[in-house]
Amino acid sequence: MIGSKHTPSPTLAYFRGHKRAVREGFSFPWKKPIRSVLTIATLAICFFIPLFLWTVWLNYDELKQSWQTQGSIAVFVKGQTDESQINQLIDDIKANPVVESAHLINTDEVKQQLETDKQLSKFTKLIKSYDLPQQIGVKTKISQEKSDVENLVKMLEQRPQVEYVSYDQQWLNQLQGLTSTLLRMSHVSALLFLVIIIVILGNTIGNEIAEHKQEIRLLELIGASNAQVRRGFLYMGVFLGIFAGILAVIFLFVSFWWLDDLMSSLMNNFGVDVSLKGLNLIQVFAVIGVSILVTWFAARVALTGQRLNEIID
Amino acid sequence: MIGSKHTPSPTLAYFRGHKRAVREGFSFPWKKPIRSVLTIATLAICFFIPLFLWTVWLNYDELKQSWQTQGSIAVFVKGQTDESQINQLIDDIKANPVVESAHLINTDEVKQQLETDKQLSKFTKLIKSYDLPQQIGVKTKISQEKSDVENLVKMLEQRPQVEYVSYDQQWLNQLQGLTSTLLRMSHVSALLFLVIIIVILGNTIGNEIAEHKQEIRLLELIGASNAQVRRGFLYMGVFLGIFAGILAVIFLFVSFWWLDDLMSSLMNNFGVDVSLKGLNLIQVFAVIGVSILVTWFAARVALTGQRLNEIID
Amino acid sequence: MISFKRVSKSYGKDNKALKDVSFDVEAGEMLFLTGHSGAGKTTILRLLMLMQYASYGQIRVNSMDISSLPSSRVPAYRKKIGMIFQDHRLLNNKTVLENIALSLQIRGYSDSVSFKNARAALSQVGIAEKANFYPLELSSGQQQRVGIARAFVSKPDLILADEPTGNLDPDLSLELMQIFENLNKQGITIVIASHDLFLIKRLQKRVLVLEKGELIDDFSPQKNIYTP
Amino acid sequence: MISFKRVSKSYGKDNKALKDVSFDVEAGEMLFLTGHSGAGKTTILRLLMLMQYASYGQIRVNSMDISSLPSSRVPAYRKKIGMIFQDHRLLNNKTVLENIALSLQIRGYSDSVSFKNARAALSQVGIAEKANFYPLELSSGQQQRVGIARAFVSKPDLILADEPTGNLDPDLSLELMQIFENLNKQGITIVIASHDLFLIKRLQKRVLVLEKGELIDDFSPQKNIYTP
Ligand SMILES: Nc1ncnc2c1ncn2[C@@H]1O[C@H](COP(=O)(O)OP(=O)(O)OP(=O)(O)O)[C@@H](O)[C@H]1O
Ligand SMILES: Nc1ncnc2c1ncn2[C@@H]1O[C@H](COP(=O)(O)OP(=O)(O)OP(=O)(O)O)[C@@H](O)[C@H]1O
Ligand SMILES: [Mg+2]
Ligand SMILES: [Mg+2]
Repeated sequence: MIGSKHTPSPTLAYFRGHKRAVREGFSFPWKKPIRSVLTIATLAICFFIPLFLWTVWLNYDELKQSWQTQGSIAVFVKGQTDESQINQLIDDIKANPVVESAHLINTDEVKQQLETDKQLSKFTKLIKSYDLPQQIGVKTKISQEKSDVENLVKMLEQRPQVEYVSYDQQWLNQLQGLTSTLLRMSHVSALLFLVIIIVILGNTIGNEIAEHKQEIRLLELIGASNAQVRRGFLYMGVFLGIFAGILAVIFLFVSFWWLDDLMSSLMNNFGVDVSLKGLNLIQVFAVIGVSILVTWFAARVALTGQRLNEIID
Repeated sequence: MIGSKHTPSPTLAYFRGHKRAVREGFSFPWKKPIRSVLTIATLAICFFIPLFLWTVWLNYDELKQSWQTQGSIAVFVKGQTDESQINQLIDDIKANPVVESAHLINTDEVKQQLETDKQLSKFTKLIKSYDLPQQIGVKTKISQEKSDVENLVKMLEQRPQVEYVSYDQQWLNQLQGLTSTLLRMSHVSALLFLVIIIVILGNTIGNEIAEHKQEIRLLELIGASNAQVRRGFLYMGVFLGIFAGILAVIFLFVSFWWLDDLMSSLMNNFGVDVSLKGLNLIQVFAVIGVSILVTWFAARVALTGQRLNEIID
Repeated sequence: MISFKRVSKSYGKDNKALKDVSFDVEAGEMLFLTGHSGAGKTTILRLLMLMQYASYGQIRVNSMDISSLPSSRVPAYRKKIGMIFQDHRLLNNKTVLENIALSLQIRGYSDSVSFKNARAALSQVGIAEKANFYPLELSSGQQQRVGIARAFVSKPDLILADEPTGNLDPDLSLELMQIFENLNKQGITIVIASHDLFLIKRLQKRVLVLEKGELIDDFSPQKNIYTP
Repeated sequence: MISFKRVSKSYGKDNKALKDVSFDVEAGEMLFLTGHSGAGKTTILRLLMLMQYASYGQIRVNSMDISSLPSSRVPAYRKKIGMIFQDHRLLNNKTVLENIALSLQIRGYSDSVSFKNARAALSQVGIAEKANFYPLELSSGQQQRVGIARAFVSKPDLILADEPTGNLDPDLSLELMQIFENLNKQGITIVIASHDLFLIKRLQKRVLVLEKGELIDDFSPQKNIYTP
């Protein structure tokens, strides 16, 4: 029945091999359930941390835009300035590429605006009388460089008609500081977590495969090709990747659900109304896909490390 | 030469056993250097993350105190109030347990104070004339509950002599928000990282010991007691713990050195001058000590899992 | 010294490795366990080593019921036995000499005494030149001899040997048997599981014959020797 | 079919496992390799399996120099050989039947064909009833037989057997040798490393005798048989 004449065709053998490898690779983890759960959890954590940062970053990016629209400049004009000069000034301001819009605000409007500011309004109550100059409200375009805005402000301050230019410099500074801190932190984290992931993933998958060293040796000895030896382990990698990816997404949703209300209450304190957004379905699938790819790749690298020339042990 | 009559004394055997176990435990990792480096790096990361959070927390705690000392209340007194009433008011304020100190500020002082505030000083330039009422400066004690301070403010506002009570409510709100967010985040993180550490540590040390399963079985069979079997592995745990602890501390210093300048520039934007503090020598030793203890304990748990009744495999 | 009373060992319902086996071994005796593959030889030795526990019956060693031995006293019990395993069970990350010395170190001997005796035992089994080799660098027969040296180096009260000559040629087997006989003369009880009938015939010792888990014969040296 | 030309294998300077060994084996031959423990029997088989590489000399199999075989062609080469290992090398996480079927599955046979043939091979070695056991649940001799079944189930061109009867009693050994003789009659070349002189004598085949890595004798069945 068995003999060199009845050897199956290579294509048939190939597909049978893959079918078996899928079966094998997906049954490995069930043989040592506790160990597999530990491995999957470890991998999931590896995927979760950068995923979390990434999603926070996506949220922050959106947030940043909503903050920046608030960046407005008030230009106070000297009392002696006549209307044509003011109009000229407004046109000049509008010509600046940074500026979205500019218009004259009358004194009542200014008073109203001052009333809405908590701290200032209380202060104005104390001051019995005040007399406000004319003011031009300038709105900058969304997402401008701090330096561009500052240049605009300097330029305006040098104009003879301008008494004083007020723009919430501190707010911009804080925003700028927060942005750059977050950016640099995310660089450090990205680097750190890359190391973490490589180390832990390598260690975990490497251990998983070292466990099967004897099996790999034997498969080599009974004539399995490199591809045949690897196959089962690669599918195991895929299997672990799927579960780790799903778990990581679950971790993400749980942690976001947890953080959401406290984040939004924090943001309310800073005057921003925002709520955290999780991932959409496509992103979820992308994450699981990446997780599979990474685990598969790690398994492949670990397998290459297992191959030696002399196979006695 | 060898025989039951010449059996060494139990104490001698005990000390020899420990000497050997130290030697063995410390030589294990050198036999597979790459693997050991991976293991130590993984453990170090496990220790680094909570260590980092803890140190940030220590820093934040200090920072918070420096913020809170700034939390002062200004009580503006109605113009008609006479000196004895004001003194009465000051005494009443001082009686409140939340209050650290209270004193009358004269109008010039107030003006000066207004000048130092960036936003207000610019605003005062615009307002040509102002006339300030008398003011009592109240300093609250360090680390007060927000609600206590608010109660104090409400209480003062109801006094007939008081025109208006100003305290930087928004600042307090923001601080409160930041604190509670950080607190809650650190709770989530603590929980998360506890899981991470248990999983990865268990997985890593478990693998390390599973590798030596054959050895453990053999030691049992040639008559080694539980303690004798465990000893070498426990010292291995200690060894890994020492290196992982040292590495974690190095990671910490590197990451702090990196974050320090950007942190302090960020904090400057918020008007707080602060620089990150690393750990002192005692804390470093404590960290390494904890790392050793944790790894030792993990090794012990993993070893317990290795013991079975029937030893055929 | 050893007494099996109606001992059975079963794995699941229809898988009985030992059925109702009873025999006694005097202190200082040397005997062979023989029988076809799967007859239960290894199982008897494993029960004595407390690697497995009997399903029924009683096993006494030095008039002590070993199945009721508390686990804290198992190591002390095992320290009095030297076992030679069918699959050698050497530690691959230790040299040959370290493997043998380990047996003494565990018993608390100093390193110098341990290594000196290990070296002597290694010469006795004829592979002194392999002292600093690792087990995987040895041939199968050499590994087996390391296992034998490890078992007798600590001069235990009882030696259990599972196919100690399975990987050795007849000449070497006889040489090693002489070592066992010498140890036996020093008062050590020796139980050897073997299917090497040539060897068994030559040594003229008591032979227990197992078949499918049953003890079917017990030949003493005075009687005729069992032949296949 | 096999041709060793002045083959040496050394590990370091003073450790020569094989010294200048030359011999030829015709296709369809069945021969024994014998010699004391550590003589180099296993080394010769390992060289043929490309588990190790010769230090000097040339090894040809089917007139192909195997040491210059590119690594991509090694699996195809090994698929034509069935090897029986001295240490069995069974996969502990697979049942006995799965272990044997593996050899066919790797060659691309369907599961039904693989398991059917595996079951037949298992009966041939006499342990059909252990089909669904795991290797650690078998006695040493039973494990050895699983290893034998795995080697011949795929009907290779060449069978290399390292002590296939090391854990078996004389009766069983003879039975298994009959299996080898049958396979040989179907044209399979068979090389058996063994120190079982009783067996070698009975089978009247060609015998190569090694001593300390040197080939010291080459007896053909027509001549007298080597005796210890
Ligand atoms: N863990 C186990 N689970 C199930 N069956 C087992 C187990 N261990 C042993 N057996 C069965 O018990 C029987 C006796 O095995 P044992 O190892 O004692 O045989 P043996 O006499 O040593 O044989 P050999 O000469 O081949 O080593 C065998 O049939 C084996 O399959
Ligand atoms: N990896 C290695 N490193 C060093 N020496 C080795 C190595 N492998 C084998 N040897 C030596 O080569 C010699 C021959 O070993 P081999 O396994 O071929 O012997 P053998 O004839 O099969 O013996 P046995 O009958 O005991 O199995 C032995 O002395 C052994 O110590
Ligand atoms: Mg046995
Ligand atoms: Mg050999």
